[in-house]
Amino acid sequence: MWAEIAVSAVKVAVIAGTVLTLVAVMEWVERRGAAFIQDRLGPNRVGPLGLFQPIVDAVKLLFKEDLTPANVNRGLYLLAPMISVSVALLTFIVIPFGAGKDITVFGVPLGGIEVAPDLGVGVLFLLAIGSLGVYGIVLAGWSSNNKYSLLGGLRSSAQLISYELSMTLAVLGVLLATGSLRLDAVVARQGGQFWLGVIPQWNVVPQILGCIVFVVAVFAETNRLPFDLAEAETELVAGYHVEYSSMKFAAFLMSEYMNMVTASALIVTLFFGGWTFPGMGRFSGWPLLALSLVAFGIKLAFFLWLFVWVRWSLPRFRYDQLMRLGWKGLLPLATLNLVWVGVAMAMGWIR
Amino acid sequence: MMGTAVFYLVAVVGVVSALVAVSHKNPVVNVLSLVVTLFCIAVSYALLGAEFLAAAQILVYAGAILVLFLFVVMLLGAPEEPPVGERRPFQRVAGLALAGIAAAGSIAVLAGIRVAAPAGAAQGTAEALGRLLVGPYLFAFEFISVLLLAAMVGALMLVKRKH
Amino acid sequence: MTVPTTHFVIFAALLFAIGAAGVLVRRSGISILLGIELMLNAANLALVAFGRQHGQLDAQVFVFFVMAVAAAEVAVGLALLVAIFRKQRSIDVDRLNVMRW
Amino acid sequence: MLDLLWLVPALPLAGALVLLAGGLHFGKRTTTAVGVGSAGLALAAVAAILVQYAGMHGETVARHVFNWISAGDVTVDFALRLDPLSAVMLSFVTLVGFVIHVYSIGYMHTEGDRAYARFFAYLNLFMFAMLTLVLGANLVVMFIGWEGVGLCSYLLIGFYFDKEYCAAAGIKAFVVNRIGDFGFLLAIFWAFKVFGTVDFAGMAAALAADPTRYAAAVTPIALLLFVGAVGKSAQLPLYVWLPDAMAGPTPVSALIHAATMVTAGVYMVVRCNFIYRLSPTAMLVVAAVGGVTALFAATIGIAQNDIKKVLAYSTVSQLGYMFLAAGAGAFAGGIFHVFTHAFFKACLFLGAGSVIHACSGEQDMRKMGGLARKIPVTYWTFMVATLALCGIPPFAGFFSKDEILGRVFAAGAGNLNGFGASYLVLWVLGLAAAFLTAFYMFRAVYMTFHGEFRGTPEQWHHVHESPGSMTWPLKILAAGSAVVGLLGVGRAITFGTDLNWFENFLHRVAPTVEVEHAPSLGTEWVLILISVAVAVAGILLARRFYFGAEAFVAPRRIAERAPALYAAVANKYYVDEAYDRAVVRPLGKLAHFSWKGIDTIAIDGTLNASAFFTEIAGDLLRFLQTGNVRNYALFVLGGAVAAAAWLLL
Repeated sequence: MWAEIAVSAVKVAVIAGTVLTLVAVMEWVERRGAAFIQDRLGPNRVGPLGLFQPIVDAVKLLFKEDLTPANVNRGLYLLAPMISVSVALLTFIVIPFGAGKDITVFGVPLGGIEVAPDLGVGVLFLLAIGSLGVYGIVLAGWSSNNKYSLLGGLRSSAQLISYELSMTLAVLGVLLATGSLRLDAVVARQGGQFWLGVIPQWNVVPQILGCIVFVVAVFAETNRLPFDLAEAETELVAGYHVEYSSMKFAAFLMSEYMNMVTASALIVTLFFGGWTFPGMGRFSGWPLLALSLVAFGIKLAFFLWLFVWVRWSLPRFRYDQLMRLGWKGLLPLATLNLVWVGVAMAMGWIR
Repeated sequence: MMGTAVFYLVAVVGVVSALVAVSHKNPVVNVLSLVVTLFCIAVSYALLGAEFLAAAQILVYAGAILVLFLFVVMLLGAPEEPPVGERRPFQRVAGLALAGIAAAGSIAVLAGIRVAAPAGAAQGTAEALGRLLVGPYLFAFEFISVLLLAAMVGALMLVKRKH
Repeated sequence: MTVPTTHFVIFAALLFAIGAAGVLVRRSGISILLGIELMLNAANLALVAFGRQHGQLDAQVFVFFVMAVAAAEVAVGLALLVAIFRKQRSIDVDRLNVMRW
Repeated sequence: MLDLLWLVPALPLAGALVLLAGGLHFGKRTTTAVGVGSAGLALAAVAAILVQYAGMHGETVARHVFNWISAGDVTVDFALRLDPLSAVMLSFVTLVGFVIHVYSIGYMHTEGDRAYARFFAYLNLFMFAMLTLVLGANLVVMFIGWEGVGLCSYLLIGFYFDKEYCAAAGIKAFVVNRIGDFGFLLAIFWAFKVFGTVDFAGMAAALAADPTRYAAAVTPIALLLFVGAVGKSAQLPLYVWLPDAMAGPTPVSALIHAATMVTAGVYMVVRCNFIYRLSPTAMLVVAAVGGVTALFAATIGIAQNDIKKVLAYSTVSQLGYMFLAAGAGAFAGGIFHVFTHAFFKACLFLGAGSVIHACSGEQDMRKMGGLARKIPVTYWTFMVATLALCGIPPFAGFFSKDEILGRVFAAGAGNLNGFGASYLVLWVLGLAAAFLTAFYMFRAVYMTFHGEFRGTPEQWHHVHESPGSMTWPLKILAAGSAVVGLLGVGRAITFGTDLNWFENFLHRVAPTVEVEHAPSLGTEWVLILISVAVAVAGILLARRFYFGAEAFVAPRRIAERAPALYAAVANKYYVDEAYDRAVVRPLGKLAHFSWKGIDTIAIDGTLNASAFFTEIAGDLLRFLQTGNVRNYALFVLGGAVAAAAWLLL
């Protein structure tokens, strides 16, 4: 009992620490990446290559005046960023990061290194918690008592609900192929075997449609360009967080980056084999764990970079275009994918 | 042991937030309090072994239905009730009295009942529920899809602006 | 030791009564819909509790259906409210008596 | 190939659906390709199936297509059944049907594109319905086809629906058929109640297992089935629709009269022979209705002047023969006559169509004459078919008709079921009908093809032989009329050697009821000679009356001497008028009364009264309707709490 609690606590600490560090790194990556794409230098003064820039930013935000505007709804105004960060953090607990299946620490099996390995509803939990993220934005938008932020909140609530459908449908395709709601089962199914000896049996191959839908929907769910209509600087100044400053503003920023990490981790886990890597059958125990973590990290890094890349490459959608894409583009595609998976499974084309 | 403590905690929180949800003047607060109550109910589901329902409860109610409420509240500019002009004081009194009678009566009746320990065992996993849904309840399940479609079309027709 | 079924049911009964009170007392259409949601959820909770009492899953299936119906109901209800609000700039149900004899 | 049995009805259905869906936009070429093509494919499928089936020694092949009705104890499958009986039916239904399709290309080419497409759509639908009827493995599937041919006959008879008499004829056919169908439907219900199944195999097995148990039920079921057959096969008293059905285009008449529709009744009786053979009463009724109809229709036939009407009454009469055979226990004999009749009657109708075509639409034989010179192909094919119909050896009709008369006589002489005297009377009726048949058919031949032309010179100038698409079917059918009789050569003719392939083939599903004392070979030869002699006598009488210098003299004299009799025969014994007075008009009055008396006063009055009281009640109760949602909710919750309290306390 105590050993379990201790192991869980360590897991939580390690994962939360990693994620928060990643947030800081991503901030740097984003700014340097933007500069790279736009052919300029970006922050390069603090530390080697400007690597310490996030630390400086954090210090600056911490020491700025924590301003609360006069006519806001104070309780909700405070609650909104908290909800955003909590939800973003909570979603990590079911994602398997590495192969600890034959390792026990103090009699506690490590499994997939998830925080909550026994949660039978797995992905469903993730979707459920993820669907709460919208409250942070909507409440921030409403409680700020500012028409720009209200518009941002309104937009994001409609946007998130719309894209959640396609996202869930895309996930369903994977779950249908897996036959389980658990993410470690999803990963296990994709590992170890190959088509034609070279193509790993990742879900992305048979379900390329679902993968595309999922990636696009996840961009919308994280409010990233080209779907960042909730902030839309050029139209709404800064959208839902226009009235926020200091650490409360930082909370929204952090939650956005954490959501990016979650989203990337999910893409990797659902469609790109999670922590599996070719040739992993030759390893076991701690080396396997280390290699699997590395594999996961590389895949994760790619998709994190994709987020940055897309952000600085594509212009923002107009709102009606966004809705049209969601309902008339992604939703039918996701349904098609689901039907295809069902038929393929019934026919035995996918095992 | 821990489950018991959790239940009484969520019960108290759930009832209190439900009271806030129906009594507070601000509609946004109403909705948010109801989210809390529904969360408490989800936890109760989990305690009752219905883990799929618990997740679905959050996903459907907190994640979709109440967001829709919030959306409408904001769309309508969070209209508060007019402070004056209650033309039916009788309604308020009778309503409260009836609800009170219902609550008190059911507590009084239920508290006096002694039931055997629950049979338990049946775990509400997604698989078990799914087998029921596409097995004996297939017709209802299909029918629900028709209902949802009808509701969707109906809602669209209601709010569609005539050009 | 598990929590007895009666306690769950009492919890549900309380929530139901509160929801009913909300429906009866509030004049804002949104609050009334919220009250209805609360009542539905209370009924759901009671269903699940009784289902566990009998060791059956059917109750949970019903709850699932109730959720779906509730979603449909909310969609239509809120659409009605929006339509009503557009018409008379208010969602006070006491003012909705044009259909009276 | 047998697994593709469903293709046989499905192909014409597909053709019909394509034509109904796209017929408005098709040209004649496309329509022909689809309409005739689907019939041709069906014929090819049947040919392939029959070739395979020929090696199976008459086994019954049942093919389940899909579960159709499943409600409680009632399960009805859409199942098809191929056995010798349906195989025989299939062979000529598709062959004659296809030939008529081909013939229609020429006959209907003057129609507009739309009417042309509509016509072929109906024809295909007709084929589908008839094939379903033939192949159905149970009464209900058979009933689909049964109703289907009824519907199609309505559509086709009323094809020129802008002409009032065509529309009326269509409606008449439909309504009269409905009367029979009602009997059929009741029979199905009754059979289901008694046997618990409507499957032919199932019913036969139940009857074979325990005949006494169902003894009480077989007679009413058999009689109700026969009511259906009487309607569909135009027997007394429901024959009246068939002569009127001439209003349709001639290929339709041929299709309805020769191959399909009217033979359905005979087919059904034979199909259900396992029921009939257990009910002597029903057998006698079938035979009596058939025999009386045969003579009755033949007497009407002698005084008709419309060439198609003559053929129509001849059909009624020949159908009577078929029922006479079935009623005498010669089920295979009845079907054999159906088979041969299909060829010569189709040939006669198409020949009549060719004549009408040649005479620019003229149907009255009094305005024809001498056509043999101008349209020799039509004349010779018509002649062959006529000889077949009259029962002149060695043409097809001789074998089948002789078989029937022989069996009826045997039934009488052998005292079948104790009704020997009745069967002997029926035999005499049959002989008389054979005499009249020969008479009126040669009357038609002489009036049409011999003597001088009695129409206008302009018409005479216009007379021409029909195109190949019309004459080739005639030749094929004439050849069939000449030779198909050899399939069922009676035992007596071959001096006891069993060469009757047809009867042996059908023996498994429709065995002939044998009488105890079969007539001797000598007796049978005497019978054959009698029937041939009777036919020849009829021909000679017709020659005396309508050929040569004294043509038409004798008939006119008879008509002058007995004007009442002549008028009665020429006006078809006033049956239509009698029906009009006895059935149609009282029904009209009843309908009028239902409208004015019952509907307007009683029903509307009750409704208005209830509406009135509802209104008063509403006026009083509306004070409860405050229009306030919360108020309603309060009432609801109050009621719920009260109900709960009442339940608990």
